[in-house]
Amino acid sequence: MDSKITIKGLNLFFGKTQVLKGVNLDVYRNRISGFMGPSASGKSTLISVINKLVFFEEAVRTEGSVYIDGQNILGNGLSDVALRKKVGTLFATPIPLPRSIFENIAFGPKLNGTWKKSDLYAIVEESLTKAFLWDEVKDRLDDSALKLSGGQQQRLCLARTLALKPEIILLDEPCSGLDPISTLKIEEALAELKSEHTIILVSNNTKQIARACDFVAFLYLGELIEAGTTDKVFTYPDAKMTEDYIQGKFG
Amino acid sequence: MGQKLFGFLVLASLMVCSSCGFFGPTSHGKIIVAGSTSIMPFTEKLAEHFMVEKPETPVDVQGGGSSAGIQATINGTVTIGMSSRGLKGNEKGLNAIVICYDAIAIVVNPKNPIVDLTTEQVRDIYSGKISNWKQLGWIDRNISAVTREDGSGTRGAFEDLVMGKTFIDDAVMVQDSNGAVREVVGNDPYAIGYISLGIVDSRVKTIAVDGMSPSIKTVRDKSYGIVRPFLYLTSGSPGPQAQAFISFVLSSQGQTILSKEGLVPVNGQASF
Amino acid sequence: MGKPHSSRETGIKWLLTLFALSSLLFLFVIFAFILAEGLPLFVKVGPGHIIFGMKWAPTKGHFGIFPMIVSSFMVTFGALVFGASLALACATYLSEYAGRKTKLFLKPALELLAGIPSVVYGFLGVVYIVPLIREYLGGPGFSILSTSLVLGIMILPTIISISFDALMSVPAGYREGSLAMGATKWQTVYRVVLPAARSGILASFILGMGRAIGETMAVIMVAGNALKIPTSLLDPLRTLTSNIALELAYATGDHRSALFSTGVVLLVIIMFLNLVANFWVKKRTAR
Amino acid sequence: MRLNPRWINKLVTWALTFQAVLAVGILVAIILVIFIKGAPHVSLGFIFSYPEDMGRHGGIFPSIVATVLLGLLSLVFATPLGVGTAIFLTEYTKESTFTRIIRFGVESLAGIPSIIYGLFGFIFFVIKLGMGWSLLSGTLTITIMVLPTIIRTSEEAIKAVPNNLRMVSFSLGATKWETVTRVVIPSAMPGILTGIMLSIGRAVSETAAVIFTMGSSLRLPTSLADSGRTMAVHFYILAREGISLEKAYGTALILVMTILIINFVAYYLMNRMVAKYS
Repeated sequence: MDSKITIKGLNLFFGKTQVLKGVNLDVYRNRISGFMGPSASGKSTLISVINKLVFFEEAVRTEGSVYIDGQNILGNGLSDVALRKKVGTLFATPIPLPRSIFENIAFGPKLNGTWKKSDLYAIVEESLTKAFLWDEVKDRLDDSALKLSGGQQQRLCLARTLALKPEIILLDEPCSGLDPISTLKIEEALAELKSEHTIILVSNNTKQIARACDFVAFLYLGELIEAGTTDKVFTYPDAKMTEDYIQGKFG
Repeated sequence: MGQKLFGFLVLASLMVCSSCGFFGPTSHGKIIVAGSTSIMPFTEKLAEHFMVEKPETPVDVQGGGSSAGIQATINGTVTIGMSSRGLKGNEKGLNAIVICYDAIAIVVNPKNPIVDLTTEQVRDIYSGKISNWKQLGWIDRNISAVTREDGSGTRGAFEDLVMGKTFIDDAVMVQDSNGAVREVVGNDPYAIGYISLGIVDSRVKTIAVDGMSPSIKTVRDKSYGIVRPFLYLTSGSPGPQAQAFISFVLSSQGQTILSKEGLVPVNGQASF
Repeated sequence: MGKPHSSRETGIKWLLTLFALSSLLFLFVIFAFILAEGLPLFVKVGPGHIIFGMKWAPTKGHFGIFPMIVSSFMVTFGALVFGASLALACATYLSEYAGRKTKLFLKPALELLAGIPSVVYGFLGVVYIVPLIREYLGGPGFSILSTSLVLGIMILPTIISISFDALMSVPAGYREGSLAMGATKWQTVYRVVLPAARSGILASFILGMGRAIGETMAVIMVAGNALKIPTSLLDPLRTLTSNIALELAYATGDHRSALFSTGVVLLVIIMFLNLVANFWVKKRTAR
Repeated sequence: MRLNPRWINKLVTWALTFQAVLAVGILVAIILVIFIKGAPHVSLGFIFSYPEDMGRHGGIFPSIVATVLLGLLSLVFATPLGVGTAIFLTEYTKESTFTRIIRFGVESLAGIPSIIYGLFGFIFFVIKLGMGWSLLSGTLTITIMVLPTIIRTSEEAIKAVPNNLRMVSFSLGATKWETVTRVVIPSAMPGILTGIMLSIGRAVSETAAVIFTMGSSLRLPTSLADSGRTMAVHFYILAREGISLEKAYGTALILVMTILIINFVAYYLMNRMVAKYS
């Protein structure tokens, strides 16, 4: 099994505070990898290094390297813009742009120079279908995206990400504000998407990780405590801390 | 949106560039007349009539005051300058044409019963020596004297012809045009002012000075003393368009327009 | 893909930096030209003779603008006396006593009124205020009183609108807390709401003051423009701004320079007021 | 003697009500006077015909054109400059000495009285650059004058755009400029528009800065080098020189209506934009 993303000796500082401490990790192609850990464990920060959005924060400094397909994204080779076309991100709360459903999804393709209405329509239909939203909104694509329910909005955001055909999809606690049915729909979508994408799911809901992920990494206070297949980590965790976390003793 | 912003910018810069060529005063055959605000309203009227006859020659009339008009003529920024005062020093090099004479009328509100003042009384009112109408035989009420602002041709002429070496008092109110003075005097029963005879109307009453009322007749026979010439100025001899306009002004048609406005016509050219 | 993007982005950033710098450039050019035209006369006749000179007769070599400086402050103060108290009372009433509908309607209405050209205020002053003063109080009517009234009315919308915003942004909890302790409505307003909105109210006064001291055409229309320092409320007066506008059209040589010197003094006064205002408001809000 | 607080409360309530009614009453009276006195003199003929005899007769068509041209042209210059500056200050820099200096410059420009702009425009554009009293001189002067208004309102509006919208845009591979033009500016548009409308309003109602830069020629301006007389200037001259009170009131009414229309258009556009997607 080959790895899509390889993280080597990654340290990250906000000013003088170290938030990630020597993280080494492989993320495998066409699998769903879960990052779990209590709050302030650094799991969200870790994915914001992969899409490089972390650099919009004040006074950020990194050491080490993150390779995607063998290219170090922390080096100078790849522009942020090109990287983010490869790496799609879904945020914790659904953030639709204040425009129509259609325009939300067409936003990315338009950036890439696709302006023809029929092309865009095809992309919109395909992305919405993959996000299990097409049937619900196909008759009102010109309505404001803000009129959708929370769960629909999050699937819209997923579709918006898919419209760019990213190789990697990062999901930062995408279901934290959603009801169980919406959560289930997202998980269903992910299961189908992994054949074409490499997916990282960040969550502090251990049950969701166990349900949805093939691999799992457990972080605590910026350190990677343990990583492996979901079966292995959930049945025979190496570290006592992982076991305590899974059993809900803290976090 | 980005495209729109840039569009704005391009449009803006295009306009700047395209207009750069149009700054010259004589561009597309336009005559610019500027200077004394006393002459300005009459010139506007003359220009209206002139442009009916020669629509291909637009006349742009501006104020600015006599001194500015003289200066602009010297600099060549206007085609014709207007001055309501005589020329001094190096200004005398300009070609000056008297288009008519104007009397400066002393005016009061129609409710004011006074009909006659001496030059000395007018001077005393403006120097602050006489400050109450009672001193002139009317009611016990302060006089609201109104003058023009420093630099105005009308004020210059008034100072020369009436005030002599005496300063106008600081308590005297100041307005910046003949019309504004007329407006104040027309509304205030206790006011006194001086304006061009040409713009006197029923809102104000002229006062005889030293027994003489200002009128075309008294100006012509020189019995009314507060009179000044209205001058058109050109730098060197006027160009064909300017000459056409000046000829129109001096023609009987132009002079009739001026005399209808209460000014005293002249005939022919005079030098200053 | 990466390169063309980044070079375009750099270009845009430079362009925007230039745009931002343009404001500074304009400020600099304005100062440079006003000073270049106005300062030589200060050197020539001495700043004391201009700033503290009592006689203005620029065609005869007198360039004193002290009476105008005094007059400018007098009418500005007068405008605040009329305008500020009335506006604050109005804003207080509207934010604390008036109903929701009135408030909703009010904001755009005030913005509209703030947009009425100042010459309209001046004209109505000439037509309605000046004759009344002349008839019932004496004098020519063109006076500090009429000017202050016109300016006071003119700055009403500005002050009401901004102090209204300040009062509305006081948290409702403050009022409820005070009322719950048995204070009357007025005690609540006077002891709690007004102090809490202090810096905003102050800012509105300063803005109103700026408008009043900078107003030109409306003042020319109602002030009478006499050169003497007024000694009674019914005396006419000339402000710094109206001095410039009255004579600029005619002025040449030293006379024009003197008008720019007037502009320099006006600029210095305005800058000083702005600095004080900024300092004061910031200090108050910081506390 | 101690007054009963309840009595004071009642008294003050009455006093405040009285003052509020007085203040609003004065302002309403101003509008009413202009409408009542102006309406009989306003007609289509008044709007579309040329003035005769210095404005004593005829209409104000050239003044309307001059006003519209001045308002729109100054926006053409001021909008990109102002919005660009606001974008620079909010999106392209962090707070630093540099931005503080620029903000100081903007604040200072905002505090300068219009007559100083008139003085400056007169000496710089009219005389030094030789543009004469012209539409261009007036436009450039007004551009500088309204710039701070546009910068400040745009900056407020841009700052109010939630940061996560920017993050979404970046995460979808947009560059900074794409994010600004496709996400930030559309979201901030209602605020930016308010600033623009305020600026047109200022250009339309300004007198002091316009009269010394654009002159007061009554002819219809047909090029940027032409002088022109805006409605506010025309009103000022009509009223001040007592040329015609009727025409003055008529002009004042058109002027106030113009400002009213600008306000309404601004509110309409703003509401439409806000209503569309929320």
